[in-house]
Amino acid sequence: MAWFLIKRLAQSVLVMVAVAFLAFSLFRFVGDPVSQMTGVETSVEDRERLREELGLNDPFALQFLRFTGDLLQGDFGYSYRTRQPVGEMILDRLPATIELGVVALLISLVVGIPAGIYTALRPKGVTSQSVLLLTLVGVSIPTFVIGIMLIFTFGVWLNWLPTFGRGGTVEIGWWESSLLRPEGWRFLILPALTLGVYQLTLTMRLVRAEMMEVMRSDHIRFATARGVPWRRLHFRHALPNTMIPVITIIGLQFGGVIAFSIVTESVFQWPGMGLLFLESIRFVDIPVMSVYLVVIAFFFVVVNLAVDLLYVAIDPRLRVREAA
Amino acid sequence: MLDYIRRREGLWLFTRSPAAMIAALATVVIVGGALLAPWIAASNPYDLSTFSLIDGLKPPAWLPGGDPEFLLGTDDQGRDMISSILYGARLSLLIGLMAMLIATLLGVGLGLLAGYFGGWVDAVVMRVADVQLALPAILTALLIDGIARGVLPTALHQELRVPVLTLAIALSLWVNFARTARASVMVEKNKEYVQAAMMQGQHPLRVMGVHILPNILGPLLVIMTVDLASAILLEATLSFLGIGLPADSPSLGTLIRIGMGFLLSGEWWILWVPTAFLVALVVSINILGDFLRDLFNPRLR
Amino acid sequence: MRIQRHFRPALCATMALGMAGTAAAETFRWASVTDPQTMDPHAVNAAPVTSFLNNVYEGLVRRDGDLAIEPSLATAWEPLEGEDGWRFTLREGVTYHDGAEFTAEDVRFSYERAASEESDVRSWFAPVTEFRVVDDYTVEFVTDGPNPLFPESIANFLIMDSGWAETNGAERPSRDAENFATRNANGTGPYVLASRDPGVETRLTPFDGWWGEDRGNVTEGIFTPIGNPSTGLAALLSGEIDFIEPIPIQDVARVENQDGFKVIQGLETRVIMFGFGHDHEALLYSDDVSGENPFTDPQVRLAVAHAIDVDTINRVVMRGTVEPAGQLVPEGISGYSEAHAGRPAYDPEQARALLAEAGYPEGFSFGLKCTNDRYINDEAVCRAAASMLAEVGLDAELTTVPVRNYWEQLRADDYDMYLLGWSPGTFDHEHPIRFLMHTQDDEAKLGSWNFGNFSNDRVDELLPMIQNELDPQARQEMIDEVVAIMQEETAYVPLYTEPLIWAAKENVDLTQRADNFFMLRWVTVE
Amino acid sequence: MTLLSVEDLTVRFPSRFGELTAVEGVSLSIGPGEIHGLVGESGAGKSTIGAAVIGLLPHPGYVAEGRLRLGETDLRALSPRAAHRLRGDRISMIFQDPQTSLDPLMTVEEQLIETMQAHSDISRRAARERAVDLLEEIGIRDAESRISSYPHQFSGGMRQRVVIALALCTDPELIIADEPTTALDVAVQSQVLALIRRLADERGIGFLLITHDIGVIAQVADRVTVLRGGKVMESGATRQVLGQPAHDYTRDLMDSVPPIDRRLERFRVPGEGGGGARHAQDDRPAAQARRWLTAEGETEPVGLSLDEVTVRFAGARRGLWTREAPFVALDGVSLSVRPGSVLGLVGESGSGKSTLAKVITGLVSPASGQMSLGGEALPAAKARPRGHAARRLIQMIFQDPFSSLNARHDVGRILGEPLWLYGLEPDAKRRRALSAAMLDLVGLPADAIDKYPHQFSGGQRQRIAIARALLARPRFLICDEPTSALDVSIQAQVLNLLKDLQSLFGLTVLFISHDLAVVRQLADEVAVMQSGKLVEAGPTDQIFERPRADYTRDLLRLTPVMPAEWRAA
Repeated sequence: MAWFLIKRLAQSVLVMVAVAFLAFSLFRFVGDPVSQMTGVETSVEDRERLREELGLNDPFALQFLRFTGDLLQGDFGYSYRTRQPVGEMILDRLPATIELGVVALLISLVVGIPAGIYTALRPKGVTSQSVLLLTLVGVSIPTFVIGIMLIFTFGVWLNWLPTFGRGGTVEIGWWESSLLRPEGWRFLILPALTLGVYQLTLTMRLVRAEMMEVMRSDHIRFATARGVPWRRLHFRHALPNTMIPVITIIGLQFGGVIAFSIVTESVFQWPGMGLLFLESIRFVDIPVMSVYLVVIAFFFVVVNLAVDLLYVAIDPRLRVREAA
Repeated sequence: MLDYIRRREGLWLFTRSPAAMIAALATVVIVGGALLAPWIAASNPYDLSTFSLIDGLKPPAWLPGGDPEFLLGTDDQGRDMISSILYGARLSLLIGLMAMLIATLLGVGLGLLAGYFGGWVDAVVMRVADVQLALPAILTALLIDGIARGVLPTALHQELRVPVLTLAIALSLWVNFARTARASVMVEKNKEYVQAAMMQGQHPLRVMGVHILPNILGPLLVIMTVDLASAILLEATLSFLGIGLPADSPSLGTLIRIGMGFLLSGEWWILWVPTAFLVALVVSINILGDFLRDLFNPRLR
Repeated sequence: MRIQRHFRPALCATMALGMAGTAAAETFRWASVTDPQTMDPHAVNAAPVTSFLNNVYEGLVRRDGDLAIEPSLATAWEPLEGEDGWRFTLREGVTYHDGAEFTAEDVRFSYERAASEESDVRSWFAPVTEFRVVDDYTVEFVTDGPNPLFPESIANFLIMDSGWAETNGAERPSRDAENFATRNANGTGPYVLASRDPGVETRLTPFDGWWGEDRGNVTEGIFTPIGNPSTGLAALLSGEIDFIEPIPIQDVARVENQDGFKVIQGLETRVIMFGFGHDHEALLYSDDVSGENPFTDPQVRLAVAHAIDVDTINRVVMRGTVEPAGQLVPEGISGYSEAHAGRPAYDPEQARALLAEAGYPEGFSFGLKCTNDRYINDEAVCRAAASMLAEVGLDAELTTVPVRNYWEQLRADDYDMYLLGWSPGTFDHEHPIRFLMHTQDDEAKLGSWNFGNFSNDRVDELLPMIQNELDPQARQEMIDEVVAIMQEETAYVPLYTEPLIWAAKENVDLTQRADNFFMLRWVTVE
Repeated sequence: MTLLSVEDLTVRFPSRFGELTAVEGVSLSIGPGEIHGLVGESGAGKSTIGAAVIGLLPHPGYVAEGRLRLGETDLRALSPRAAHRLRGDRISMIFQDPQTSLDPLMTVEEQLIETMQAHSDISRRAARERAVDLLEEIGIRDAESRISSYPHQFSGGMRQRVVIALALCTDPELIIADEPTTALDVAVQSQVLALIRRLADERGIGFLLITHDIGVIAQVADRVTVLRGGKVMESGATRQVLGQPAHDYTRDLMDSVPPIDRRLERFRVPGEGGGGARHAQDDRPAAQARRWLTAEGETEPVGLSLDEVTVRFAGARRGLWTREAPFVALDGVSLSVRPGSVLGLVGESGSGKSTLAKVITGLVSPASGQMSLGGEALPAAKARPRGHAARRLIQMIFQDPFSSLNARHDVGRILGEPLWLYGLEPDAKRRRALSAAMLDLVGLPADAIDKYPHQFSGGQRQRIAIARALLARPRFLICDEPTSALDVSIQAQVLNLLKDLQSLFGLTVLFISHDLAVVRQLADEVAVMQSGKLVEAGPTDQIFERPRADYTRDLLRLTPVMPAEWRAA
């Protein structure tokens, strides 16, 4: 097991290095930061001088080495646009994105898992069939359309919920949290729903498929033949066995949450990393974009390591080696 | 793959599933309309001389101010909505299909290699897949677009906008195929018909292509369907974020992005007509994917 | 949020007092597309920054609601006698937000800061050869020639406290890393920067010690950038914000018809025009013309002007919000040529005739390059224009590019014809002549946005004369001559003046300035 | 007294082709302490009867007619709730595969306790005590501590004991055992069967023992019911039915069962004839195939010998520098197959039989050792070039006829492949003709060539596999458990075919099987393997009559067979 973890860790590091390289080389090619940093009346020599100062004329390899070296030292550089330290900018926006993502993921799990179980256990029921059809429609509507529809329904038309931004936050150290005051939740609920709906439908369909597989397995048949009460059968036998593949996929879905949080944050003007990233694209703010990419990969890697650990917790086959 | 469908049970199940039939019908109509767009559309949104600014912002025909010539109204440029949508669907489907095919080729190819050879080939392919997974599709699209922008001259890059976007979407989808193909290959590899072929000394490429591949097409076909839907949605999302196609090559996603500007202004049809169309298309494809999934999973039958 | 840590306790106390002193607290929330990227007035010369900072910092002079120059930190100014340059008499008794006193030393410091290598606004001081502090309240700028417009050109030259900047290590604008002035401000302006969360929220509170009187009743101004126009409008209509600029043209009717909201609409100073590659040897994007560039022929350029129906563009694409333009500046800007007010009429016949005369009876194809996120409905305008040009046989292959790549491509001469919007930074006709009409001259920093390098000896000759002429009458005549050349040669095809479309709640009273600067002090909430 | 009585049971499965009747008019009864065997080939409806009794018929099957009574309880009249309560309480079930019958995520203790608590009001502590006792009783040593283990921590045999304990823990009256020993090795099987017998005797539990294995029935069942196509063929006391079958079907069935104590020349297979190697008269296509196979002088038998072949599989990594000790699959195995003879290779699962086959065919690379084929050195695995002659000369017939043929290729393509691959026949038309001829030789109709594998039964597929092997014109044939997935009557046919082909073409055969009786029918010599080592080898009769190794003796002793004296009587 130790080896399993070490191996995963090594793989993670590899992934991080590769992403850092991609991040860097990618943004090496996006637009020209200098023309963004300067105003209308800056002369050509001034631009060239700035280019030189920023090291944009250095060889590619040198620029990359400088980039990774700085990253490792915790120096994420400075934004071309605001001149702020990128690390601080990302850190500032981090809580917003994490809270949004976590709440969306929770919505997707809290609703998706029971719905998946229900539709798996009553596959032929009218409710199940309608829920299934509904989720199909759910995965087929672009996230941004869902967001805009929610804004206009609950914000403009019913005027129940705020339409943009993140209010009612409470600061805990540097972490600004929406979760501690009802006001914060009012701002959070629409974006989280938007982001959660897509994940919800995915989770639900996945749980359903896995649950149906598990319900057909021999050990469930045996448990049925032993007269194990239905409730226990479904929740103590079928569900945990269902969760093993589901957890993997949820770990992988994290990428989806991040990707669609960019869209959601853009629609709701939610001040998270995704919005920062989009702004950075607009202004060709290369350092911010690169660091964002690295941070996302880092989270992905961490979440998937956590998933591996969760496996070990759930599955005794990984926990204990063959005895006897 | 085809003999699967050819078999009576496939057809029989199909006729028993109204959802699948409706979805298939809708898909056929939409794809047909998109294919035939140059012949059935009233105007060509790429040809500036076939529409006129004078006709701009006409509502659908049944509304006051509507013009029967433009059944679903016109946009701010005077383009017939139906024509725009047909051409848009054409582009969306083209991008979706091409992206899906590229992803299939790439993913299945790498998955086959990884599953068949194992060892370091497997390790390399799966690490690359990990990196790919760590970067959400939107970021991948940016990467490809960015590199293309850097490497290609501007004019060429503009020309290659569609291929570049297609490639970007394809690259964000291939992992799915690779993982599925790899898992299937690892199962198939130990089946005796493969062992027989290996034992006979057949070339690995032949074993993979002639023997294994046809046997793992079932699950791949399901992913192809689902990923076609994802690709179309992804294109729409990228276009919405403004990193997809420019407005002069209006895919469904671009049309929705343009329509978003008219959400409140009263010209709702510019937004909702293409949106409804996109959703109908994607829902249909997804229903078909679901149907195929059930078909290929004998245990679910 | 974070900024409060950096503030001194004394300042917090001032703020608290300010809050308590006001009878009815009026919180005013407003939104715009872009966040000012820095709070440093000399680091970035971009409209969102200067516009916002004019609420916090002040210049020697400022512009009133009609863009006319009026005294600000300088109470009076006059040309120097015996040499070229200007003398400014400074206002006495002005203090900064932190209590420090405003003196001529601050002007010197700010001048040196703004004219430094690191500054993005140093071009304003290109003509300045010497700066002198005469006494605590008098300063002199010596220029390399008579410079009648110098006071106008430094309306956005904002004065920073030398002591504050030195204490906090912000003596120079920062290029790569941020410095203290990036997120903090200490000006003499009517509002204090109370907190700043870049990209999210910036709060302003009234400065009790402000010298001026002309200030509305806002007790707290909260600015939020909202990038997505639909979201922004939704925020206004749901009542979460009081004011937003700009709103999309197509939503004007909707906001106007909604109870409790209004649209404030005016003309901006930006003229939208088409430019040509005058010095290109050949067309880049043509299927049928090679080895020559038809646009070098003035007749062809005039044909373009006649082919475009600006009125229809105005009616359909811009929904009647724009004013057709015939010059590089809109009416009302100083130097506008009344003598040449007309513009080529929409006349496709004439256009075809001109093309035939120029040797292109069937027209030709070429590449048109436009932005898609810079000007209002820029892409739609280009598409409309392209379809109109197609009518007369000019087959434009339209490419639209986000602005982040646009200038780069224009500088690389990657176009046959292009879209450009120009707003005269000095609100004088000399500005576009300098940047758009004069032959490219990198040394002298002239013609630097004249991408197609339109070159006319007479224009080049007239520009310095215009710059140095103190007599308004004579100056106007010279400008008229340049305009005449522009129109005769069809150096550019001006289309229209862009509108400014702001939206607010009904109970908000404010002043819209044509340069799209939003001044919080002109806001009164009823 | 009757514990379970089934009268006129009919089970139907509605399908789009109309209703399929899986079980029709079946009656049987089981008394307390009685083990009632239910025997029949696949598709006979054995398992369906079991499922109908316990009320777990797979969807959409239903009991159409008949009565099911457990003691006084009418099983068909029970509500779903009552039926579920009854399951585990009065009827339990044991499934075939102990690997998958237990919830992998739950300890054995938890599964036992939940089962007990589901049916009686018993405290956890008491339930646990009983569970421990029960495990001890059914032969799990150190049950007190082992009980808190997870299923994967038990070996296969132990796991099946746990399954039995779970079926037993509620003191049911009836246990339905559906192929309870099929997945187990001989030794474990014998123990489990003994356990079942003991439980029936000591606790008076009635068993419905469902199996395809006549030997198992003979060993433990009191009574037996023979099924075919959902109908009862014959029913009665085991000795009576098996020893003196009254019904033709039972008689044929018994004739197909290979005896372990003697070698039959051929199995008596009803209706065999029409095509096939034996009937390859000159006017049939088979004769063409036969001529082709014997042409070009490639008739000289070849021998194979292995010298000290060792195969190791790398162990799983446990740390950065450490690995588990490598698993030795073959440990210095030396054996030789005389030219033209059949060597039977016997051993339980995991003994290395199949690895040996893979080494010979070049799929697995040995760590050390030499091989030779027909006197020439036979390079191993990667050293054997793709076009090496041995690739063609050595052919293999696999165990699973459902996976050994590519489901996506039609039979013509499958059969033509070796001809094409080895360059034996460049012309596509003649390849096809030859394939058709070979089909005739193995006893399949000519139209088979255009069909796909899934259109054939297991036995037919195995014939196709044999035809494919022959079309390589092999000299050395490896048969890896070629009949273990087949019903016994089909097995008889295939074995007949193999015998014919072997003698006809002078093939050298390595015949691998876990089934001693089958090996006895075919092999000239026998080698016994255990844990990767060769235990003993020698002429067949000697091994079966006078085994030297203890292991061989145990195997022979524990294999359940029908006592010879039954037949005599």
